[in-house]
Amino acid sequence: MPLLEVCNVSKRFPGVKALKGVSLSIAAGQSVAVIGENGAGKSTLMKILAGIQTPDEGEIKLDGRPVEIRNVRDAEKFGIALIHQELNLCDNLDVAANIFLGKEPRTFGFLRRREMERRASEVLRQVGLDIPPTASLASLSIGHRQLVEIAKALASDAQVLIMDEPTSSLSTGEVENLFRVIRTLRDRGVSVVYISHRLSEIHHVADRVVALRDGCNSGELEKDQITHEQMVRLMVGRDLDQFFPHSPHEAGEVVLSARGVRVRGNGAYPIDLQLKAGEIVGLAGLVGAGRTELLETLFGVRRTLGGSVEVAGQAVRLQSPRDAIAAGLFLVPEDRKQDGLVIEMTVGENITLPGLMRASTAGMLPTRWEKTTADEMIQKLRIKTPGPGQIIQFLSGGNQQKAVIAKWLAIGPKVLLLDEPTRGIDIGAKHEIYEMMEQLAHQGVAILFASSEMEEVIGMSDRMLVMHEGRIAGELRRDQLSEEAIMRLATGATTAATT
Amino acid sequence: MLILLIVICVVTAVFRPRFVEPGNLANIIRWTSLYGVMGIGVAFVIITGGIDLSIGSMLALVGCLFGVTMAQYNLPPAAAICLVIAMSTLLGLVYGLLITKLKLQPFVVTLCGLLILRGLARATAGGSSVGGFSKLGYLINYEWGSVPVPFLPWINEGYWSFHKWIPSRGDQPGHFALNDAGERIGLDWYDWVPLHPPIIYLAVIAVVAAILLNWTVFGRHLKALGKNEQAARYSGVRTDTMVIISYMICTCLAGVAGVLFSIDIGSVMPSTFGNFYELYAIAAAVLGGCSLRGGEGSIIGVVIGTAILRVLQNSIEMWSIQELEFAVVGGVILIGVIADEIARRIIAARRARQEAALLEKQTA
Amino acid sequence: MLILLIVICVVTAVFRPRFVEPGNLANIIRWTSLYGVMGIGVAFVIITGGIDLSIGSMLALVGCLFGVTMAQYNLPPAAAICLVIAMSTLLGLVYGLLITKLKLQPFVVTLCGLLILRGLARATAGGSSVGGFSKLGYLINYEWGSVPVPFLPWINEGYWSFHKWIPSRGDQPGHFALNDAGERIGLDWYDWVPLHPPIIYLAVIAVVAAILLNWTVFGRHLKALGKNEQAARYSGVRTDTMVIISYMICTCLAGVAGVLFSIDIGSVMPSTFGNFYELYAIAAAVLGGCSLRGGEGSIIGVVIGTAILRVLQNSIEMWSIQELEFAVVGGVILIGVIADEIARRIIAARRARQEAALLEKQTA
Amino acid sequence: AIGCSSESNPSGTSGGGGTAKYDFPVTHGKYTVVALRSDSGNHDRAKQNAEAAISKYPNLNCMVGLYAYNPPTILRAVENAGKLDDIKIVGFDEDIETLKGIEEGKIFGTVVQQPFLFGFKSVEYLSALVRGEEVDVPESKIIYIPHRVIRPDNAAQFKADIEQMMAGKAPAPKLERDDYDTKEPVSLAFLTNTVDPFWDLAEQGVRCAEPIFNASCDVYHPPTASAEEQKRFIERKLNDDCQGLALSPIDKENQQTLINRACEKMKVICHDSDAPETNRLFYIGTGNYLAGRAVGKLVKEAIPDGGEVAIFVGKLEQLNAQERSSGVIDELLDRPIPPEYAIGGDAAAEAAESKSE
Ligand SMILES: Nc1ncnc2c1ncn2[C@@H]1O[C@H](COP(=O)(O)OP(=O)(O)OP(=O)(O)O)[C@@H](O)[C@H]1O
Ligand SMILES: Nc1ncnc2c1ncn2[C@@H]1O[C@H](COP(=O)(O)OP(=O)(O)OP(=O)(O)O)[C@@H](O)[C@H]1O
Ligand SMILES: [Mg+2]
Ligand SMILES: [Mg+2]
Repeated sequence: MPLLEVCNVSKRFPGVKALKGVSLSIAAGQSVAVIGENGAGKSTLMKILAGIQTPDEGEIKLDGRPVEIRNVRDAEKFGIALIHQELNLCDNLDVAANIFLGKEPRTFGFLRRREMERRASEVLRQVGLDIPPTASLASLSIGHRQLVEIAKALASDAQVLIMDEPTSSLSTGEVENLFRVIRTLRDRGVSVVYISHRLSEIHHVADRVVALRDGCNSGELEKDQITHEQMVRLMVGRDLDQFFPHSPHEAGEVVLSARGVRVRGNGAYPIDLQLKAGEIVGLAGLVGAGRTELLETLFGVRRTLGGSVEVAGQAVRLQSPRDAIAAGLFLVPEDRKQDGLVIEMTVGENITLPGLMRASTAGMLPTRWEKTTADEMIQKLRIKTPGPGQIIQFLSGGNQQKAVIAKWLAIGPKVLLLDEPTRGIDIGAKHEIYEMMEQLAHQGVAILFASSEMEEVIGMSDRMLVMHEGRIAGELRRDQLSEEAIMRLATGATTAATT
Repeated sequence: MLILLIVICVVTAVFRPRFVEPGNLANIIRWTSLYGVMGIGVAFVIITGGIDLSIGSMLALVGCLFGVTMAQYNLPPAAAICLVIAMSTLLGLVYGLLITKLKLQPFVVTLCGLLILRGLARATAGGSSVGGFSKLGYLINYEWGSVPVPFLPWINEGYWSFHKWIPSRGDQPGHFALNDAGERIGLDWYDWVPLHPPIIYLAVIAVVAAILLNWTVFGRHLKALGKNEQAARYSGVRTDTMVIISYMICTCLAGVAGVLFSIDIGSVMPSTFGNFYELYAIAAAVLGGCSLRGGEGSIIGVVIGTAILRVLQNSIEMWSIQELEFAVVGGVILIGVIADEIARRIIAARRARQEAALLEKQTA
Repeated sequence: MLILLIVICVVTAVFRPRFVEPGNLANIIRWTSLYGVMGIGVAFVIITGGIDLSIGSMLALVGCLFGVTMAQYNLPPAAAICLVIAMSTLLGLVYGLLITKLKLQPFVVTLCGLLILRGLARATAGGSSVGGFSKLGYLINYEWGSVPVPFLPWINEGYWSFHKWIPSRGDQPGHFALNDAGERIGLDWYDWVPLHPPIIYLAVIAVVAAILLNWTVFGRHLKALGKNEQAARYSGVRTDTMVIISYMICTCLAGVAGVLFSIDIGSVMPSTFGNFYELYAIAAAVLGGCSLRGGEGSIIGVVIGTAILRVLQNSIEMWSIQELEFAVVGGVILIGVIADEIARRIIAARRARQEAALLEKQTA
Repeated sequence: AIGCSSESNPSGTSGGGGTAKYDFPVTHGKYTVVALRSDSGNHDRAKQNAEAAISKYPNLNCMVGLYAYNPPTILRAVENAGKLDDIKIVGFDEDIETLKGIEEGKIFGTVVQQPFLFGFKSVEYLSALVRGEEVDVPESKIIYIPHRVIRPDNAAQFKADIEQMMAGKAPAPKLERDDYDTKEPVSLAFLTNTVDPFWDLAEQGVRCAEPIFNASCDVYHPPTASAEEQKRFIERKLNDDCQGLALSPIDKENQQTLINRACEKMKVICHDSDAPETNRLFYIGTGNYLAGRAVGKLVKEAIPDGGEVAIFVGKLEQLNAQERSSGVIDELLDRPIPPEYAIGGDAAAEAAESKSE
């Protein structure tokens, strides 16, 4: 008998019907992977299970008995724990406090700190995080925070553990470790629901795959049926041909050259790098290796501590993103909600934001230009939106990411820095973004592209830089690319460059 | 909000006919204009997601300095006005720098500003009130024209009210149509409401501000930055500069308002002049649809918000319930905000239902 | 911050020896206690990321109601106190409900509160001031003990100051050690500073508040929710309830402060009583390290912040520069906040450099 | 009709001063008092009040401003409404603009107190008391400093006097005695009830007296006119070496304890506004009630044919406002002078009369 059963659940949001009669069942000790494109409704379904949202219709059964999960506390009572897609931690508290937030061991309302710290270090060890439970959360990298988030779910001793893209900011080693944790949990009889866009991971953890498409069940796969093609077909509804549309590019002149750039924090090692026009360069590394910091420094968000940057032969003083933008050096940031988009503004307004000043005369709004550009970009990048007047918040992740890229395409990039451009977006959208990168490279744009997904950096790069603890550990040509080679550099096993 | 304004006007007019007396209407217009200038200024800051708590103190400081420079250093009024407005704008620059460069919170900075400026105002005035603005009275009181407004005499004379006929004084002209012999044969159906310069100031400032906000890149950037500063910065908006400019606009307009208020009132008492005006300005902006979370706001909304507050106050005056004044004003703001929120929810719910129906139809 | 407090004390003591007069110190302690109660209340709200602008008006309303219920309805004082504090707590509940259930902004809600409560206070008092608290004076003025503080007489009599010896009045006891014949043989090296009940109230409230904030699940949740409400909610914290409770704590303490203030001052003028006290309370909390962004704050910090403000004010009075009072207070807050920010930056920079050096060493 | 409410609070708090509760409009004979409006000491409020009243009462004949800043604001409001011919203005206190208005014939007249004398006499008496000398105090413990009535004829002269005082060049008034012992320096305090030009004149009086009596006097104007500020000042003075205090209590009944505490430590007198139930030694100042009646007489002169009158004051919570306004109203309603004000008052009133004529 299934432990947890979801029957015909529906959920409406203003503008969309996120779930239309979805069903799902999980047996005790089973791990189920839920896959689907962006906006398919995976997270919504999970939030309903965790009591964060309430279903409009449908029923949830636990041990065959219908239950009503009205809030997080109810979910906890029923033994359901959710690791959120977005980080949900308080960075003014320490790690232990975060792990036990909402379920602190207490006597008469007083905290039992000692016990909390003891149990916290236990779960931290389980997830393979070697930090003291009293460390402040603010000092951790995103990856480590994600691990803390996982530890938090483990600490709740749940019967059903739901993981919504837990690996999106984890490195390979940490992912392996997570899989091990999942397997031991499963052996202990805990049910695991696992959501990921990294289809390769799913083989490792899933006993069964449930696919969603547009808020409906689109099929299930038993363990022995799980193949990449099958999953893609269930998610997208058709076969995808060659996944990485990579073709050799003509590398042109050097458009970006950084010499001795010292990045604030993480050691401030001088970094040299060169990018040629029409080249796609991958930037790999473990979590916290400093890729984001490097890209942000090149974009002028962080102050450099020294060194010089030249774009197309001209020295650029990087004081602020404006300087970088003026030089034709653009960044698609890692966190699109916070840094990439003004999510309460419309699609059109977002796309045209960086170009307004250039297109305007005497500071007046260039209304005509705005409209044509927005329409053009929406068409060109196939952004799925009712129109340029739609508030961008209501678009799915992949379409939001396309809009971020459209911002820069509208004003003609020389160098495009992409930081995890496919993080948390679905396979169809990913494919489109890869194609766009291809196109841009052929048009002579230099692309520097950081990603934690091995496959895609290997698949898309002409050349790869691997970072390790704040410095560039080595460079790999396309013919040298392999997971082993990258890992060797990324873990600092060999310090010598392989070129 | 416009509805609220009209409701208040109508209710007051019906029950207190003197409310529509041309002179009273002129007063309301004048006050609305003066407060409106202040409100527009603070709207800019609110749109960037900031706040300015120091407007009242700024008014006092500007008023004191204005008077003192004219009286003590014998500056010509024009120079004195330029000087004090330049000073207030400079203070905005200081605020902006503290907020953007030192990353202090606007609330804290302007709270300190509130105290410091008030202190400076008192020090400037040397403990007594400052006057000597009467020679500039024409800037406020010159009657440059008037507009005919229909029906006023009717309401005013009680035809439309639930009250008894109020005998008008015989020497009051304009209300009655006269026959050739000078006898009253009926009520005029319109009356002239005099117009004073402040409405021009407000109109000019409001139009400029509205253009700035809605038709220029500056305005777009301002809104973007108010909603998500980081994203705006990543898009190449000079966020720091914009914030600084918005504070400068705010304090500059506060300076203008300070000059106008001191001329209008005629004497500036440094310790009480402008007390709580910042709250009125902020309340007007909020009533007018500015969100304190930043990114939203319209100039016409602010003007309407100010008008609501002024009409309300006048109306309270007319009802002779001054003791409850604050309570009524606060209550109306609260009700306005709550109504706004509820209306928004209802609209959202209705739209959701419509969309659901539409979706259903599509799929069927 | 403690440093700032000590600096101000020492500077004042050196240049204005009368500052350390036991009576004056007792006054400072008393005022600090009263303001501190208010500050602790608002700290709770600030920690949740909210704000309460209505404390001053709350004080006025509580004071008026307190007086009126005692005088008009002949309630015994104890009952009246319970009644008004219950009422203020209830108002906190209303705030909390508006903020959490209707999702209104704390700034707007409490701004309306500021106006409404002030209006109600005036209506309650009916336009005149309210008094009759003198029979309860013992609650404030009963001298239950005193502490010896060393060196006071020395400073006081000018030994340590840069000023000339100030001839003391002969009838002032306690300063001099006398010989058997009653002649002065030298200065006592300590003096007794009298203690009044308010310090006990403050101590009790501060201890309870500190325990609540640092040692209980409630406090932990409060901080979590102040920093990241969504995370707290997703973790099963009853965020709405917590916010409501924090507003209730705030207004409850404001009610307590209102009772104490009205007893202490003895007369409550509804239109001015407590004006701007909310700003003092907020300033004290900010000086004491509460972040208006929420999630941070300590009770001892708030108490120190309040003490700074009180000492500063007293010191200003000692220097007879009352006109600059606001300016100095505002300036000190600003300087404190700026210094805090700069210190934080320096520390961060230094830590970064150290870590870099460490890394370098490791890799070398 | 709440605007009045100088009703005494049943708690026996303030609002005394013999004021009865009025229900506006009150009419007696030719005169109708339509409103009594207060502005909490805000000048902008004062002007708004005046403007609103002009609109609200179309048949207003006379407006009375009882705080120093009221008459000028009323004048501006009336001017702007173009009703200078319809509405007569009667003032109180000697604001420069009020005096100018009188000279120009726009304001009918004003009743002034003599704050300079408040300051001067306070220092004179206090320094004598502190040195243990005898001071002549009438039985009633009230020393009246007569008010004066200013009309267009004597306005110019009076204005000149004021300017001289403000410049600190005023001649010292006649001393009560000329055999004061002034060897020992004394330290005094002079506490007013708000910031106002009126009190600047008083301060000038204090400054003028300081060298004559070898006294150093700390003058404090509570900036927001609150009882709290006064309390803080007095508490500070209690711990000071201050020997004598002259104060104008803001809220006399509720400040009783405080004033009595001060009385234990030093010599305390009241000026401007009295607190008779306390142990203060005596009171120096104008009879605010009688001054109010003088204003009432001016009003009667201004509109001999009767009509509607509106009265404007600052803080109704304050005793001087209550006394002045009830003085005006009682005069207009032809009520008798209550006995408590009659004491010594007649003489003062006559003195005022004779001086102004
Ligand atoms: N709070 C919300 N308000 C409005 N719309 C929402 C809300 N949450 C989700 N949606 C919409 O519901 C749909 C389903 O979203 P959901 O987050 O469940 O997708 P998902 O499958 O998790 O996608 P992803 O892979 O990008 O995480 C999307 O179209 C999304 O825009
Ligand atoms: N704002 C910050 N404050 C303090 N430390 C930071 C900050 N941002 C990054 N770091 C630290 O810098 C190091 C590099 O982080 P960075 O985000 O550049 O790594 P990354 O390689 O991009 O990893 P990720 O996969 O998480 O994006 C990490 O150790 C992180 O803790
Ligand atoms: Mg999701
Ligand atoms: Mg990164």
